[in-house]
Amino acid sequence: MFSQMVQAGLGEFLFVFIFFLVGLILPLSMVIINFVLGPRIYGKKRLATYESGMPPIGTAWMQFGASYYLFALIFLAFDVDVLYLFPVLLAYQRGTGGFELIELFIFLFLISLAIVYAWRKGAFRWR
Amino acid sequence: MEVKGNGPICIPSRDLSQEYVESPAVVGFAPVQDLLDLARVNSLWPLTFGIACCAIEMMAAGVARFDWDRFGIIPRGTPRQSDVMVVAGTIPHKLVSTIKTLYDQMPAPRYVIAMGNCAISGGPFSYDGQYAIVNGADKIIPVDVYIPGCPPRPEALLQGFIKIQTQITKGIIDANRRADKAARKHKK
Amino acid sequence: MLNPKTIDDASIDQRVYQLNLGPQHPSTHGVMHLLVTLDGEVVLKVEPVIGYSHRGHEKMAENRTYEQFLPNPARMDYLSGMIFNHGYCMAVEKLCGIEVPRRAEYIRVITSELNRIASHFIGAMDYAMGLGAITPFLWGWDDREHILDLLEGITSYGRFGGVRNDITREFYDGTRRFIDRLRGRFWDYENLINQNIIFIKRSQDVGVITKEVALDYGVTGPTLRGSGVGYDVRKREPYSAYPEFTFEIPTREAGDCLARYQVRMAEMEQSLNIIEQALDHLPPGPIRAKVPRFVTPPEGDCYCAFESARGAVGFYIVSDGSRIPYRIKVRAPSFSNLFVLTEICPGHFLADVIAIFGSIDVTVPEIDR
Amino acid sequence: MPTAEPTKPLENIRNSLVQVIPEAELLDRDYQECGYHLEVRLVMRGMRRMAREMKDRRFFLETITAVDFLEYFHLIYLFTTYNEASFRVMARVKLLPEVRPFSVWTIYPEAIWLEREVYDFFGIRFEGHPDLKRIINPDDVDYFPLLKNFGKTKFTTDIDDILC
Repeated sequence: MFSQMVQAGLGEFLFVFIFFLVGLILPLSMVIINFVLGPRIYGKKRLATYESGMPPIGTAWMQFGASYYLFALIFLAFDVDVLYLFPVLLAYQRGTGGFELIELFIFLFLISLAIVYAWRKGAFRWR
Repeated sequence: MEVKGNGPICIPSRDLSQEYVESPAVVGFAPVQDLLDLARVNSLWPLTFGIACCAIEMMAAGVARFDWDRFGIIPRGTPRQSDVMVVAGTIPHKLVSTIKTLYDQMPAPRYVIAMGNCAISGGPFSYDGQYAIVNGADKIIPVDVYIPGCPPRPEALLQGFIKIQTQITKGIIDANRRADKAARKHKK
Repeated sequence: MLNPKTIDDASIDQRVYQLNLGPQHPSTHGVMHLLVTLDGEVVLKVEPVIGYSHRGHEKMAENRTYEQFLPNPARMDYLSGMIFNHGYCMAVEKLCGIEVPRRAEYIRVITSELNRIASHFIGAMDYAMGLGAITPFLWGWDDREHILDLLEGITSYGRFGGVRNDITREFYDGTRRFIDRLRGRFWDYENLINQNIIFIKRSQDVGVITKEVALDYGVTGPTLRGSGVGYDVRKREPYSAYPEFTFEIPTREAGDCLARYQVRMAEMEQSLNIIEQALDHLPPGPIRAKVPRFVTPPEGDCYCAFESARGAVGFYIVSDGSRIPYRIKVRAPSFSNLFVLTEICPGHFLADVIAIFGSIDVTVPEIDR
Repeated sequence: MPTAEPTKPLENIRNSLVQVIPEAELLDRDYQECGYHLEVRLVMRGMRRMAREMKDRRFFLETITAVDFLEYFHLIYLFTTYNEASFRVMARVKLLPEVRPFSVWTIYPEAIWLEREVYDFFGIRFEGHPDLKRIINPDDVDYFPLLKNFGKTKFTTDIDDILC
């Protein structure tokens, strides 16, 4: 299966596949080792939600204020663009040049404009 | 007039109602478990649950001079991430359900230190007409180590943690230490 | 946004959520339970639930002699134990008319002021830690260790008619060194925390207690002096050896969390002055008056007020002429200071409630007695 | 111990109280010996008028407590001033066991908690209190701890002075 992939010129994707496998195996192995080696306690009381020692009042499934949603959106703005910074290492390999750095900062500046816009529209005022 | 007011609460601590099922590890070889015990011993995370005056001594044990970070002890806020529950102070009736809930919400393996006379036996506040407190933490949760004192000094609390460490590793550390000492004496 | 004033349990709709800042919470000092009603992040109602550290001190007083009740006051407010012990001894001496020698009064004032500084360290630095500043918390505890070394050196705990042990030479020199060292340290706290922009932003105009609200709720101590009323029992009803010392009562007008913090820090400097003056004019003489082994005060009652680190404490003792007190009522300042929370917290954010609660600086066993 | 002996303010307090609650009995007490300057013995009906008068004169309500004398209770209110050299006025109300005193929470909101504590320890129900329930003891208990015939006191067991 790998040989056909290599002939079809998809060798590059082998690394991505290994990356995916490592990402999958590591967490799973931790969970399994913990399950196998450590003692466990089951029980309704053990799994009750923790609220500083008191039984929680009401359910957590309720209507939330819109401000929480706006905060989540703004967090997303910077979280996703960190994802775009990874390929920068591969794409800009033309050697030592300040040019890539400036391009990076321009990209970050454009993203932060979203934050400024949200700030002006009062998303942080929380009322 | 007979003495109204209930006597000290005396729930025999052995038949604590087991609302939870405790299952030992699947792979139970001795060397593996001993190795794990050594790892557990050096990162005992206590639950920050100070009730009264002993809480101040517990905080003093955690700060600059006595600094229990040297033993890998990092106080945690939630019972989910803590191994040791230090019951530091008097246990009134209103707090009994809270202590039980917190103890139940701690993952295995979990240990309990009863710090101070109040947590051991009600201490200076227990007499036969007392209506307010439970005489000792072992009436409500199983306790591993008792630290006497009112309040015990921070060093006593550190010694309590060391005693729990020896208990966890079933004395392996001491055994090695005794073996070394014997070897040194033999060589002399 | 729902109006905090018109909220009641019936009209709680889907969006309002009740949260337990419960007995076991890192920010509550001890086992304090705040039942907070929230609309999103804004607090609508705070109801402190107390009783999680109730040990029945007042019931114990009814079956113990006056001497056997001596260890209890220090366990009511464990941060200023010496002050409570000093107050209880003063109340019984006032009831029995015992005259305390001047040297014992001076030693009591020195130990009380040292204990006040130690208590303010914990109160102020725990407030700072509530806002996330861990370093001052560690510094404050480090300085407090020095005070404890001094107090452990002489263990001059109060007895009726005087104190247990006399001042030793190394306590005298140790306190002098401690005073000079601490005066230098205030400059460090000033740089580290007092001008920290985050600390100021989080504390200014948060939890403002006006004079009217303070009068309604009987607030006393640094919490009251932060709102501009200079009421301090040491000045208003001078007791023990305080009339012979010159010190002033720091107050701030703003009444917010920052003002209360600044009052506590300023009070520490005043306590240092008192200790210095007391050490300068320490009179010779006996440290304890002739007192029978079992004190039997005459029939009658007496209220003795004194100033602890948290406010005006009062021991109301009713005696019926026997060795066992008929009734001892302790007026706890934290009890009234805590109830102000229900008045000033609505409308703030949840994080501010923790800041306000920290700035009021209560100890739980003193509230529950 | 010199204490500022406030003669003038004490006088006008006495005069105003005499007008507000004529039926009360005012006694001057020596501060040195008992810690308060003026004792007012009155009946429960006059309590709210006195509290309103004290509030106008900038006294703060230091504490409300009760003492159990088996046949009757003594309700004790302590008022102290914030401003000038403070002096203390104690209001003592004699209550028979089944009488329900009036709550003063409309004048001093702090009384909500103070009265709840007195109810919690003595079982004295205050009339007009917003939510009279236990404050310190667990809510489901039925005893009132500080009563003289509850628990271990002089009246229930013979207490040996030494061993206790």
